[in-house]
Amino acid sequence: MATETLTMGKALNRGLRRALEDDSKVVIMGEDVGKLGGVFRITDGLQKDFGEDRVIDTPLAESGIIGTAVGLAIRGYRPICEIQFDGFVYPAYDQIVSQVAKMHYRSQGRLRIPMVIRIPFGGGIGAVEHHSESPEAYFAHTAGLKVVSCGSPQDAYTMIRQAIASDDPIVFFEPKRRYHEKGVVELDTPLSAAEPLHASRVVRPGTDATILAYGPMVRTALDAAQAAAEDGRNLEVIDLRTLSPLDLGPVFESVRRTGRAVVVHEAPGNLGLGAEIAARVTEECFYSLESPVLRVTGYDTPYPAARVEEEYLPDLDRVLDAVDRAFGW
Amino acid sequence: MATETLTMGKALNRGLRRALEDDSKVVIMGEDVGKLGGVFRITDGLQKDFGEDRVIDTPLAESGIIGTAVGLAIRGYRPICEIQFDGFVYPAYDQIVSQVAKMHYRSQGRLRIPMVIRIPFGGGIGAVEHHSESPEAYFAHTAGLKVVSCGSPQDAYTMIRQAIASDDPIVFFEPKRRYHEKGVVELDTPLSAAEPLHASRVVRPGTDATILAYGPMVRTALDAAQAAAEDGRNLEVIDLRTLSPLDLGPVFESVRRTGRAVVVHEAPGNLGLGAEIAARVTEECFYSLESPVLRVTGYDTPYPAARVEEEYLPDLDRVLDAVDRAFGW
Amino acid sequence: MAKGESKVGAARPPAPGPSDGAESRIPNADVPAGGFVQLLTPDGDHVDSVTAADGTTYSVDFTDEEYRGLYRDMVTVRRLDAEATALQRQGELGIWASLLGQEAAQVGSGRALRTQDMAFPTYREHGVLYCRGIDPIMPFGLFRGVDQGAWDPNEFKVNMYTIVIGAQTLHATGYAMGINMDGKTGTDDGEAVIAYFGDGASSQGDVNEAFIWSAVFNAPMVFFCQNNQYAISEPLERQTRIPLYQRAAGFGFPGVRVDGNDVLASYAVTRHALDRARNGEGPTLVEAYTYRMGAHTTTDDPTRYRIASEVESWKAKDPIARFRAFLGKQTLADEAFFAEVDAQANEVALNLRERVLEMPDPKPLSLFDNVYPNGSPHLDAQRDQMAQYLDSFEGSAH
Amino acid sequence: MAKGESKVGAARPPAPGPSDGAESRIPNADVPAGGFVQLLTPDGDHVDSVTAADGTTYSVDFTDEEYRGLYRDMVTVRRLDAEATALQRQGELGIWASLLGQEAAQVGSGRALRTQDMAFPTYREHGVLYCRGIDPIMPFGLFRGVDQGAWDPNEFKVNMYTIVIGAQTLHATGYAMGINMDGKTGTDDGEAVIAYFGDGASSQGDVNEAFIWSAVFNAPMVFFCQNNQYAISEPLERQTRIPLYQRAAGFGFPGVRVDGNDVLASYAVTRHALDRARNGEGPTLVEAYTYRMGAHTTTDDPTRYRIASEVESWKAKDPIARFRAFLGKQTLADEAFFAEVDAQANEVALNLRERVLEMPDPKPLSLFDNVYPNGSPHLDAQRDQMAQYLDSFEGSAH
Ligand SMILES: Cc1ncc(C[n+]2csc(CCOP(=O)(O)OP(=O)(O)O)c2C)c(N)n1
Ligand SMILES: Cc1ncc(C[n+]2csc(CCOP(=O)(O)OP(=O)(O)O)c2C)c(N)n1
Ligand SMILES: [Mg+2]
Ligand SMILES: [Mg+2]
Repeated sequence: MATETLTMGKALNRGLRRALEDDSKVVIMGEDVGKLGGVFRITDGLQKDFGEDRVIDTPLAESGIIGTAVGLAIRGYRPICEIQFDGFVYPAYDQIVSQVAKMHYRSQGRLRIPMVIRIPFGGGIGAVEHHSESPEAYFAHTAGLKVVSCGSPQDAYTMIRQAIASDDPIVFFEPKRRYHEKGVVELDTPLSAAEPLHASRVVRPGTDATILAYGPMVRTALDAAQAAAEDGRNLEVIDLRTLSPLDLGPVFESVRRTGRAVVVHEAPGNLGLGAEIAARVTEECFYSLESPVLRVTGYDTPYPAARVEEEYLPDLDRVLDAVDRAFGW
Repeated sequence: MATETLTMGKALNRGLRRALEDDSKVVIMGEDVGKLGGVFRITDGLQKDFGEDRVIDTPLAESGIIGTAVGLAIRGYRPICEIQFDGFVYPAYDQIVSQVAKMHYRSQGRLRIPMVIRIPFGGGIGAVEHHSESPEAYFAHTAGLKVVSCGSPQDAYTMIRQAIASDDPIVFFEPKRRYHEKGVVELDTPLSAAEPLHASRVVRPGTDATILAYGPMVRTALDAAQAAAEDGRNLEVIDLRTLSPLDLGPVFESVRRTGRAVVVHEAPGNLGLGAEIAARVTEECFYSLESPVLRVTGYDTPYPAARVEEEYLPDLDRVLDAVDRAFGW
Repeated sequence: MAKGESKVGAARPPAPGPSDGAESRIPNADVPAGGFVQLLTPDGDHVDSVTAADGTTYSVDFTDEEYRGLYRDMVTVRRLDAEATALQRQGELGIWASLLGQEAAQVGSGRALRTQDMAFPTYREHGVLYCRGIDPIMPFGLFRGVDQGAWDPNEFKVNMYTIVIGAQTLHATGYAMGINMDGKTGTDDGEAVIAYFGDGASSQGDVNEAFIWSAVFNAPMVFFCQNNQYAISEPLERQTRIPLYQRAAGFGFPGVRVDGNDVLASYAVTRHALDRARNGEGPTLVEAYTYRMGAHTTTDDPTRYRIASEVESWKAKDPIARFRAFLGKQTLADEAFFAEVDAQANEVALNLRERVLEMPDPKPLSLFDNVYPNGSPHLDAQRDQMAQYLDSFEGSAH
Repeated sequence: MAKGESKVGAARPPAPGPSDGAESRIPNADVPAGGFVQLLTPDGDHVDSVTAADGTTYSVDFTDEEYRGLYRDMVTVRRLDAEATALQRQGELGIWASLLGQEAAQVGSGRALRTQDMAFPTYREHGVLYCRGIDPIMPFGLFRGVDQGAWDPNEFKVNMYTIVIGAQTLHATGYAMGINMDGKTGTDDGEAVIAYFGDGASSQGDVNEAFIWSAVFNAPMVFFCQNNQYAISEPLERQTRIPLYQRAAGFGFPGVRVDGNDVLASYAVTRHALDRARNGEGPTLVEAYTYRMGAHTTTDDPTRYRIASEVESWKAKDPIARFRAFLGKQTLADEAFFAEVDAQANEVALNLRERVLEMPDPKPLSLFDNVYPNGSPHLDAQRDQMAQYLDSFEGSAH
């Protein structure tokens, strides 16, 4: 089996390339996805090799990108739409929430919109406003969409291919600050043999408390677990991977063992993923919990200026602080 | 003091009229708000009395409504924007989330956007798709916006005036299926003497369990409490009134007494208001809870066809069923 | 009647062209400032052909039978529409959006579609669906509240109704881009797309983005705007200060205004635009200048925002009356024919009524169906919970 | 030099008018198909006046001192821009959006504003801010990452930068509607608004809605589109197939294309449009035809999508070089003057650098400030929590 060490960005690129090769109906659309290869180079080289009809530089209008992709999907295409940055998805919100999410339902299953909406998301890159948002809760709250996020190069490669192959409309959140982190990627595992797209996964087994994370915070959670281990605390880390539907079976199992859970995400806490997870974990593990499910999240402010974002974002220390609080409850 | 029996719709109309009278900078904008008085007649007669510059029929484009209102606000106006139905707010989502919500923050307090975005929301009126949505979570998750909902004619009259008088940008959710329900409205209480806008309120005191509701579900919760009383169960009902920020002090106090809480809303449960409330109540009242906070909400599907909406929407029976489950935990 | 037979002496209407931009709507004049393409006057006089400012000549070439067919179409869709309004009044529909007054625009454009063409309607194009040969009951699920469209756009070559104003114009454009990508343009039997929308919709960002997209990608598109003078209560002046068809020029493709109460002109102009599109010549905007004779929907009260005399003046331009006059003048049809058409339309309407009343209500648990092609364990659990809950009530059968 | 003094024999450029729609950009020609308003040729020859297709005659009437002032403005903003780029390379700014090549469009339009006018910039209008007399450090908070604009639009009559493409055009339109509502239009000293945006932005729904709104409400607006030929990597052809200035006609107001590398024409056309607006004649679209000489931003690599020869060909049209040639030819300035301007610009830039380096980082707890005018107990609690948390670290001072 072929393995290669790839950055997450390159892994995504390879996954997209595979999808373009495997299915002639797959097309990529977005701003600057052609010659430039996208501002993050995730589509690098693809237009050159697959042509302007398969990798389409679009006019600068996000509603147009998603709206025309709906039409292409009705025509039988499988569009992959790139939204350049998290903060620029909102002009397309109506098309996503009222059209993409509902077409299958409205048609009573007669129509499928096998669309993937790729969104580089999250902060920590020192960017100006609108370039560091974590809007996943908006989409996870929307019935009819599925939402996933990858936390490693391997998952990036596999999950993007699974998402493209899926007939469900999927919002695919890419942790942009992890684009440059490397990992070994197994390239040839058939999709059928890979872990399912909508499954969470224990990425570090442990016994004392359960840390839940996704996307950019998986690395942070693992680092925290590493640090805690040095202090003699054995944390289990679960990469949620699928944000809607959530796959909480492994979480319940874990929390019943550990009795404590901390959810970590960059998005504001108020009505974020952490709220839903806390509510459900509490309901399912009521008599196992030694402390309430705690949340380590972005604060309930707009994303702040870059020079203060490190204070805004959850980090190793804040995760460990929450674990301490859970133990001290 | 003048009191009148008014429907909620008429109470809102009176509140808007008062605001137009009290402050010449207040303007109303939206589709069909002029001669027609809005499709729900909430602005009935206002253009006739205040003129086309104060009550503005706009082109048919929601982003335009909110975007131009931002400009008017910069110019010193206090725009009240009517979104015709819940499902039509999404084209304006970008302007609301990236502009309205952030202007004050970005300007470090130098700019204020004293805007009220009125949205008739919720189902139960037998409407076609896009006319029965409950999108409040999208806005409550958005830092920089405040979100409220009225549950009675008196609150409708007072809260709309308070919202207009506030310098915060406020999304004001009106429970459209309650527009025709009547109540006695005290018209002359000065705003300064009224209950604050961002406060929840016990609307029926009780001892056995706490029911939390807002907007259209306040009536449902009260009906459920009434029915429960006949079975000897004494439910406390709290009208949340403010959805962002939540005012959970009275809720914590109540749950510490009752030990059980049920949150009710029409919006899908997944990442809805109920999730946040459950998470926070659990955190604050961990040792008082006899059962997890339960949620009675719309299901995690798109809003269904009208002839099945009664099954989708929380009703008295589902609320009582949840109370039973809380007691049986 | 074949082309060229009619030489009725109707004054040739002003050709479409730039107006002064000051007054876009003169409700009491037969012809709006800026003119339009008209082949049939309100009195039923037929001109052979009309040449627009851009040099395009429009005419039709129907057999007698086809002329009578257009009449039958219009009468039938009006009759069905009236039945729907009655059904709503009787509580059998949640709401109804009437096409009254817009029969010519819908039948003319609908009949102009070739089999391979694809239509993206709003919520009012019952007449277009009818012309596609679709069972008239199809849109009633939505208005009765038993479903939300529930048909396969590809089966009928008509997308589901779209209620969010303007959204479908982008879908149509994307579909049309797909036609280009499939190499199905550039010949006489290429495919084309028609997107319907209203005068109000012309203000939505989405519609203007669709103009941009279709121009940039040279999509085989016809943007068919039924300017029925109102967006609910708002007159056209709230959306534009010049005639709508001129919007297209700013995006680099032709716009043409047609008398939307003239079924022949509506046909001719749409057919020409569709054929341009299928031949690879890109998009066209057609503004069908017409009038919504009834309320916006059954919940609307138009007396609040428009005066009776305006409605009256448009009655004189009724699309069916004028076509009937034309058929009579040309002795293409007699009273017996008209009576037979009415009778048949009546029968279709009564049959429809019966079937609407029989439409089954959806089963409670069906609200969980078809949220995702691949399903969701989360929803399966919710469905099971609901089933259990319903079972807890005596005698429930869900 | 007063109007009429110069009779340089420059060939009159083609007047703006409808092009054939086929080719909107001929990078290597001096004048794009469809023409533009030009008062100063790339060689620095000045024509007295030019009359556009719509009959409008454009000219300028500056004193010698004012001419020199325009030169000083352009040199200074270019020098400041270079300093910013350097600061970014040295890690002192997070990113920088350079205006290199667009100095004439920005200084020309910026100087055309009257005191009472209001500007809504994108993220690249550093030159416009400069012309409004604003401390050049103002936009640096954003690019350094210490704030997100942080100025009061009403104090400087310049809105904060807007990064979400096109959003500000609606804000501008609303503000302009407010001018009408305040009765501040219809006279020579009325107020007007200018909204800046790019060629790419012209595709956004918001921008087209702004066109509609401003036409319907006859808002005192100038839509100033700097067509710098690219939206990041995408050439103009991805946004339109006809010249952009023609977009306006479809909405019912005038559009004019100006040589955006000609500061005099940029001034004249903008001034005229603003004066129309303030006088109650409604909106105008100005397309300033120019070129982004540098990268989109400091993170961009333009070699991936455009060829060196294209950049070279535009160097020949450099807005500053041509203005310098003009000043020289007209003996309005000598080498000493040019040297003095360079020296002064240098000084301003070095001063700016110093102050940028001194900009204080925001305090951690400040991230909770100004979320709501009326505050929020929920946020107060979060702030307190964070303060406590920070206190738990030794030696923290927040
Ligand atoms: C995005 C959106 N906003 C508002 C509405 C409510 N609405 C339904 S129809 C309508 C007017 C549409 O006018 P027009 O486009 O002229 O079409 P017509 O109904 O006249 O055929 C409005 C405002 C909607 N359906 N979608
Ligand atoms: C809504 C939105 N989508 C995407 C972007 C990312 N983006 C930033 S600048 C830019 C190109 C803008 O091009 P143009 O309007 O021509 O202005 P220019 O940068 O050339 O001055 C893009 C796509 C954005 N800022 N906002
Ligand atoms: Mg209309
Ligand atoms: Mg540009």
